[in-house]
Amino acid sequence: MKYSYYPGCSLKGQGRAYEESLLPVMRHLGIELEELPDWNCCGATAYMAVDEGKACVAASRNLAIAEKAGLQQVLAPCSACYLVLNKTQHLIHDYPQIKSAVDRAMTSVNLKYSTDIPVRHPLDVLISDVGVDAIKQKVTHPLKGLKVAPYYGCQIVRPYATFDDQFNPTSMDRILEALGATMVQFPLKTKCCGGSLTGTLPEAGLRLSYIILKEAIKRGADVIATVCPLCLFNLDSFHGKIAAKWESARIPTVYFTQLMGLAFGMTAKQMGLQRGLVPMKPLASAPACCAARTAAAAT
Amino acid sequence: MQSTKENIRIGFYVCHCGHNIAAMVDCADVAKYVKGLPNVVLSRDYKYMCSDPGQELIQKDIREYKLNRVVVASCSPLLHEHTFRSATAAGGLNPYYFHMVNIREHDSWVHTDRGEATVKAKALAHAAIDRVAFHKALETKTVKINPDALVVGGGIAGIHAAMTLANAGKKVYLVEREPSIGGHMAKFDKTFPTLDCAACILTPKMSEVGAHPNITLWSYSEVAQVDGYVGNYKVRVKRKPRYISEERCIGCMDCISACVFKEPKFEDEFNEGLGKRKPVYIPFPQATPQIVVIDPNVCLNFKRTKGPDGTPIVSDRCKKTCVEACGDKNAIDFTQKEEIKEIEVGTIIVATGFKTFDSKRVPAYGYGIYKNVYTALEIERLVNASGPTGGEVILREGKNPDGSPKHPKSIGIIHCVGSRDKKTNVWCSRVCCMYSMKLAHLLKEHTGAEVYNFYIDIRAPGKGYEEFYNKLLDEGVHFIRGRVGEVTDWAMTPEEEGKLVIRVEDTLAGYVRRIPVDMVVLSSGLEPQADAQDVRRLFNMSCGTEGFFLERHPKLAPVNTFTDGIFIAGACQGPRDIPDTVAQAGAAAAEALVLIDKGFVEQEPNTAFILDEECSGCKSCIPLCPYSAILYDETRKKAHINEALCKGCGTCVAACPSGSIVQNLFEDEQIFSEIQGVLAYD
Amino acid sequence: MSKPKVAFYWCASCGGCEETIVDLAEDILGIVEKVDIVLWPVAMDFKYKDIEAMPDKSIAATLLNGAIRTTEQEEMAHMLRRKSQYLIAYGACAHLGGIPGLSNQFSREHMLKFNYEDAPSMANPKKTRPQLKFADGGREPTLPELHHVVRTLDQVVEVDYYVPGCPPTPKLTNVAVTALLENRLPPKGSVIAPDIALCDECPRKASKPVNTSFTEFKRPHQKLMDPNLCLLAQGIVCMGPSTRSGCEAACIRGGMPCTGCFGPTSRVRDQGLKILSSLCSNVAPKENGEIDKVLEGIPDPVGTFYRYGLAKSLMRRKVNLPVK
Amino acid sequence: MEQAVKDVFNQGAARANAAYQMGRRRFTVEPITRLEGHGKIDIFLDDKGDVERAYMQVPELRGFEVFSIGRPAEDMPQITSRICGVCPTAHHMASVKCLDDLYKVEPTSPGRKIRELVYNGFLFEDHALHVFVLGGPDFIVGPEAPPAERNIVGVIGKVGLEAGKRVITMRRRVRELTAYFGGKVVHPVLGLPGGVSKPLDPADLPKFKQLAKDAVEFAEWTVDVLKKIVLGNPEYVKMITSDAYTHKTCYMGMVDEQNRLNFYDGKLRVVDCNGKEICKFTPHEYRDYVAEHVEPWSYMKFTFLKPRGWMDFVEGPDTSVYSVAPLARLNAADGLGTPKAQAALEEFFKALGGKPVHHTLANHLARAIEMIFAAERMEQLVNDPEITSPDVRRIPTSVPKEGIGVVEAPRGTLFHHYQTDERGLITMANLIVATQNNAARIAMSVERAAKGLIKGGKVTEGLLNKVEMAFRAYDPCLGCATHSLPGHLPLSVNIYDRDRTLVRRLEQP
Amino acid sequence: MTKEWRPRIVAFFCNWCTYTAADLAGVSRMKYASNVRVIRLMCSGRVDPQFVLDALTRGADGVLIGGCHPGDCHYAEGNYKMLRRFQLLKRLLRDMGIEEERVRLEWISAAEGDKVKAVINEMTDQLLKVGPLGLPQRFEEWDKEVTRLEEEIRGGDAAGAGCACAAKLQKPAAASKSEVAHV
Repeated sequence: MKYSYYPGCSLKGQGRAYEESLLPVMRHLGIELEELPDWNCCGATAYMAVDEGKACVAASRNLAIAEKAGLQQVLAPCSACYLVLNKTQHLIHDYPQIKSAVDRAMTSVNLKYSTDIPVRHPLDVLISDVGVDAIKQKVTHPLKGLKVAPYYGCQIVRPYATFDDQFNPTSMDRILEALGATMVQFPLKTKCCGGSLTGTLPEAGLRLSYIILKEAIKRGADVIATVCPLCLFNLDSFHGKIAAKWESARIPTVYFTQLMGLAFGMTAKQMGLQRGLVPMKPLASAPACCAARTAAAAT
Repeated sequence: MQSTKENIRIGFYVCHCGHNIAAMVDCADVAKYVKGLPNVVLSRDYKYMCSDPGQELIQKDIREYKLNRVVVASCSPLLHEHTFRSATAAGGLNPYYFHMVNIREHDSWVHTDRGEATVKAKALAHAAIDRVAFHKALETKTVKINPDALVVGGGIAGIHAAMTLANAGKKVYLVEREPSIGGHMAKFDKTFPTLDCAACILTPKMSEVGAHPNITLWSYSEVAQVDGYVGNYKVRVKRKPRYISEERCIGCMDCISACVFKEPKFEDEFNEGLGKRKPVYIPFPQATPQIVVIDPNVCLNFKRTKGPDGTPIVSDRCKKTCVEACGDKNAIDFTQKEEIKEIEVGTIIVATGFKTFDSKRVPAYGYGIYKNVYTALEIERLVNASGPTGGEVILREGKNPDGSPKHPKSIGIIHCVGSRDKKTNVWCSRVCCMYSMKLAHLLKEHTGAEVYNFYIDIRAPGKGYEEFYNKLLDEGVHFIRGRVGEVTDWAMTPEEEGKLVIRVEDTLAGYVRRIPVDMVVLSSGLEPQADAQDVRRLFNMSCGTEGFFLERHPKLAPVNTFTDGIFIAGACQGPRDIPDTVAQAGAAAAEALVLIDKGFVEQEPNTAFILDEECSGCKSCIPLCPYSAILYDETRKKAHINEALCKGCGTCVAACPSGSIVQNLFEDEQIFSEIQGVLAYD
Repeated sequence: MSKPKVAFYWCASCGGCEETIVDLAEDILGIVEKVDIVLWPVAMDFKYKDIEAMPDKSIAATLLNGAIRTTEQEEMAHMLRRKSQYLIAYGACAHLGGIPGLSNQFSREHMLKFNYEDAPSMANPKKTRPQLKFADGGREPTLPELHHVVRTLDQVVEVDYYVPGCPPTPKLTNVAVTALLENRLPPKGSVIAPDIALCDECPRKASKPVNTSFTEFKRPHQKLMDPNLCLLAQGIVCMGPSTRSGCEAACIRGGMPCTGCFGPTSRVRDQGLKILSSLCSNVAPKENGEIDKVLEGIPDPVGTFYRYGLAKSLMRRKVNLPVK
Repeated sequence: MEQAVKDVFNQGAARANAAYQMGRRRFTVEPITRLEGHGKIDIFLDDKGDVERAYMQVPELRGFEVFSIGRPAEDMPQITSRICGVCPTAHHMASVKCLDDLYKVEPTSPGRKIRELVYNGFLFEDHALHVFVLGGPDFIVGPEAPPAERNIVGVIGKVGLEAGKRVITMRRRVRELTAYFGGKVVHPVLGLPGGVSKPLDPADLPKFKQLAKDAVEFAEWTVDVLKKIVLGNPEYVKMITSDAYTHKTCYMGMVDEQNRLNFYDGKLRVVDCNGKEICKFTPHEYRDYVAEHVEPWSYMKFTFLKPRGWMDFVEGPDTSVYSVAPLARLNAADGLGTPKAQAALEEFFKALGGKPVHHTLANHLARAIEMIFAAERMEQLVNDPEITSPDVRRIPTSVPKEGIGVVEAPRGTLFHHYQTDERGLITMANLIVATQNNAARIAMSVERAAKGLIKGGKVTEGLLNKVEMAFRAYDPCLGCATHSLPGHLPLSVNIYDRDRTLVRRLEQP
Repeated sequence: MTKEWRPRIVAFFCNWCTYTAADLAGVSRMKYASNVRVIRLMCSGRVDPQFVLDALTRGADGVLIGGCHPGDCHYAEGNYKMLRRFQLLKRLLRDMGIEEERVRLEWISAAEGDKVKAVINEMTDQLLKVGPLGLPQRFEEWDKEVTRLEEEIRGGDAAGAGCACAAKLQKPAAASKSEVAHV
């Protein structure tokens, strides 16, 4: 199985750990990822809100490049990218004016947007293409006793629920369970993490993060697993402020791919766990060295 | 060419159908055009051809103008072909000298440009004119009707249909898949809006069925195969082994109490899994027939391992206390095998009912996640005096501090679960509003709890329904208008702790509300039976896109199907409540009676026949006939068609390599001329 | 009174029809006595201008074989039509277009180009082509023009009767001629052969099982054929069921399937489509893929179903070919 | 060329065009021009009224090669037999041999023998047809006899009704042999790659043994008749050997290992006009030895010896023009493999001044001698114990690609060459047929006859017949030649004067 | 060919499914292209390939056949029979130079009025792209090479044989059968 890998800005920057864990895990599962040549901004962030047309143009260039490279599917790990790239395709279909804008722009750079290349999320690929059983087979260090709060965030299931339920997604649950972890019943799976409000309107944004952290702790989770760089940033970065404003709600948040890596016997370092601000407790099952490293990473 | 042999005189009529046709087709112009076509003696346009004056007009013209062919351009032949054929016959012509043109469903209703629609009408009319010249006088063929009838499904619809036929003195076979008849209605506690007890009104009917001399009741059985045609169906019924001899069991139920399992420990289907039963059981007290069943999957006397054909094998592992208890009645027979019964009936009523929507498909409502989320049907059992809790409403989860079972103090009823929802089912299930309010009433009555209804609209379009709604408002049941977003156990406030929170946008109040409750009831919608598609094929019926059986005509033939002699009743045709179901079942029975009492049915003479002299005996046609109507005469070395068996599909005609088979009403020349006709006018 | 005048003529044909007439053997002498043959290019000498000089309808009957392919053939057909009381399309080519009709699937240019340029044995560096009019030092020998479309006789002139077959059997020829001489004529437009499919007189008719359906089609060279079993029952495509009888199943007696030279019965408009309908209906599988696999056994439907009848088929000719 | 002459030419040409156009317009509506459709000779006179140039033209083309494309190869024997109803069996056989080669399958020995039996039978009856019905009458009835008598009826008159009946009966019986195996005699169906579709039922053998025996007698009788009538008549001999009917060209024929004639199989041998072998090649090499030339004034293609290149219509030891058919075959072979035929052959050469014989009209006699040979071969084959074996077919297994098949048709060497895709559907078909091989020599014969006989613009019926005889002797099959027209050639002669206006038109069917 | 050419489609609909679906489309007031002419048959199994070609040779630009979904045939298997014919017919048409868009087989159940609409509109669009088939016109075009000559020969004399060609095509091969045949 081969996919065109569209990292987007996050996975090269703040969300580096996501890429560091995603790539080896995928490789380990026999999935080939080829980074999209000369990719550009997905058009998320402010764009979409300010000028949909321009946002679509930006996004469609990536898809046009993939098309030109003859690639069949695009893998977009970042929820924002995933959403915007999909949304672009819908808009191009529904709004002729946007389509013409895109066409004009593409021809000016000798590109062509003709087909809709499926834009897929790692969860989708892992569940649909790889399958839980295949994942189970790769597990060498089951995450026994690790209680995980599965947190999906909003963007990968709304508005387009292509591979999972909009309100109660379970794909990550099923994967993590396959790793041997225990899922806590977590009703806030797809609640808002605060998004960019944490920056623009902290009192509102942080409250939302706080709610999620607190609920996870309340339900006895050791760690929150997420799929979105922004979510992770919000949940991991403001513990000081949150403690000051309400109460301490320190619980580590990690990318689900990092947990997968650990279960596959990869080291915490390889999985970039040291980048987390709230350290994750060593795993019972993890090999000594690995446990040590997790601890090290924690400090 | 026929037209030269015989002097053809065609009368043509184009119908305005009020504005239905006239608005989009210039009928006068069509009439004018047709007037100019060969063999056309007169050509009229008229407001309503199907009206009496319209039909009389045809008869009059036939006599006055010596017409020998009639063409009417109006609606679909599926609607009025028969009407006009009769008119033609009344005019003294053979009815098959008539041909019909569909310029309403196929033209005026589907096009937007009057010019184009008129052109099309002309072309279609032209085709009919060309075609009708080749029509021949035909004898309508009649088929005798076997007076016995089959009713499939023992719900209230099936029960009522069977009773109606039986009381009319007809022999009826009633086939029910479950061990007992009664269907969904048997599970209900009360019925809306009158709140009379379902059991009280149903049970008598059930036992009547069980006892009726004209009714052969086969429960725990399924129809396996249907062959034949209207009036002469051959049906094979599969009777599943219940390991009890129906003849000898008297329903004393000693065996049940004697079972080696002292306590019931297996999930009880009838009570929606809320209760338990033993391996030998009777579904519910009023079950009909009053005959116990043994569940081989749990009965100790059967190995856990199954035989090659999947059926459990008898092994004598059990003490068989039940057999002792049964004593010399010895009704228990562990060797019972599945058997196939063959019956011959003339008419069939399909009343296979519905299934409720699986609420797990809307995870946001937490069914299967939160124990205290219930389906409406579970509540029916819960509030039912003969239910698992004897009518006491207790929560699945949570106990009072003193450890006693907990009663809900607040209840939320969510409407339209799996109805009016693009993500699941788009249709309205029609009964939910009413049964939700019924349950609201009953729950309040049983528990005194605060009851909230979350609805999109309240649909109460029946006799006494709106009044029932008002009654509930008076009773203080809360109605909150808005589609519920989610049911969650995530408490944001101390008072929400330990409760289920229903998040909903109250569209009347205009803000999002969080309403904590102890119990959530999901008013799940109605769906076609899981195996509706198989049943459909079995009886050669059609299904709507949503999967409910398709009636022949939504208004004029609501209980008929496209297969003559097969009728539908009840919720298998679409969601409906008990009164409607019973009414429809009666209608279906009446339709069947029409056939039975008439004794015969006239059939389209569109059968095929072989030109004997021309047949070379190549045998190409013989394997093609699904009804083995084509036989090979070994002595004459030619094929010939048994008209009685031929159903007139025409497949053999199209496949005869030497063009030596003819299908009445669809002769090659007729179709060729029709093709020429539709293309003649541009 | 004088003996009835009879004419034989050929157009785009192979001469096999002539041979058949010669094959009347002894009978020919009998016929020669009864009639006065005024035109028979193959075996006797004539002056065409004499024919031209004859009054219209003065020839009792003309048996014309061959398809119509050139201006000359067409004009000759018209002339003979005018001179004859009865014009009889004799043989598959005149009746259905015959084998030459197969070229209706290709363009004239394609044909000329291959013949004069592309054929592997060609030595024609200058790409010379035969010229309708060729100036050679002022001398201008001329050639007639080929039509783009090969036609049956009745697509060019009115035809009274048809004697089918490639070639027709002496027996049927006899029937036809005798019918003419004894003036026992069938309705105009009749095909002088039984109006029933070949199976009727096929020696293997009885051997066909009533439930014959096809799980594969074999081509004759792929299978040692049972000499007594119906060929269709052996999965060999046989045109018999859709072909007029009258040949006494000659090819089948020769161990090979019928190829349909007698054309369809009067009740069929397009022989090829009818046999297609019949064969396909009896193909066993139900899935597109598997159906196609079975039908691979008929790699060239046009050539197989229209071996003789393409010019007479509903489409007559590959529809997207040029006429310029 | 001098300017003056050029001018004269051009004026002439201009006037010719005008006249032609008029004439054309006039003629198109007159059916008299129709017979152009059957091959014609245009003779152009110079101002002295002598022949300047004569064109023998064949005016149609059916293009079998092209419409064979896409057809299943196994159908080709039946499709190509429709090239000519006079010699369908020849095309059928060449095609079947082509299929053997295409599928690389060797026919079973009985299969091959049945093919040879049918083929020799066919050759026999076809020759008989020509001797008694088509070409022969010229001699048997006599070249000077009125045309209306020069046909089968005339022949019967000459040799007697009994003999006539004998001819007809003999042909019929031999043709029944073909029908026995091929279903029908015109366009038989027996041929399949790897053998034939039908074995010989032992019960029927005696019938065919008798037939072969009678055939031999009949052939000998035929030779006697011709000898008596032709060689017995000094006038004929003079005519036969006269210059007007003599051409020194090369000759081609199929021979076995001992260079003896074989109709069905073998290598092709070409000798020059002195009887010296120029080349000997297998069918697969045909493209290296045979090539086709196009003249703008005829649809017929003219084959020539490729190694020598096309050198126009010339004769002599170095010419690339060669001929085929009976005379050529006897010239090209070192003898016949059967006693009676061999004897007749030797007598033939003796009578006509030794090998090779260049006299076109000698073809008639040569044809009769081949009849003996064919009949004797039949006799050998029906007496072969294997002939009744049921093992008449071998199923091909290899993937088809390309095949070439050659036989000696009555009218000369016949080449079939197919290429197919892996499903055995034709992608290319090339056919070189008997009369094409003779085309060049026929054209020469015609012009020679015309030039030799037309002087000072005087044209007579007798001339026309003589001209006709010039190529009738070849028994040319233009049907084969252009795959368009049947057996025998009706002929018209148009004579144009110096001004290119049609001065005389003579027809002969 | 008129200015704004509209493709002409002849449709053969099974009485039990597609024809009823077309009625349903009507009852539901769906709107679709008006250039389709429906001919009602009892079963798609009745569709003789001759009908398809006859329609095309008489001027249809496309032919649409509507039958019941596999397994749903009112007569058990008529639709399969049609499917099998269709598979080979497609190839035959291709070999005769007819674009595959022109002949189409669709499974449409009695409930799928919307599919009737969708298919007809889609097919109309496709045919607009492919362009007219216009066989009658093509036949005329072909027959110029003979009709021209006709006139020339007639040259006044009416005795000439009636014009053959395209017109001839319309009448069945032989009017009736022969008595002689049976002697």
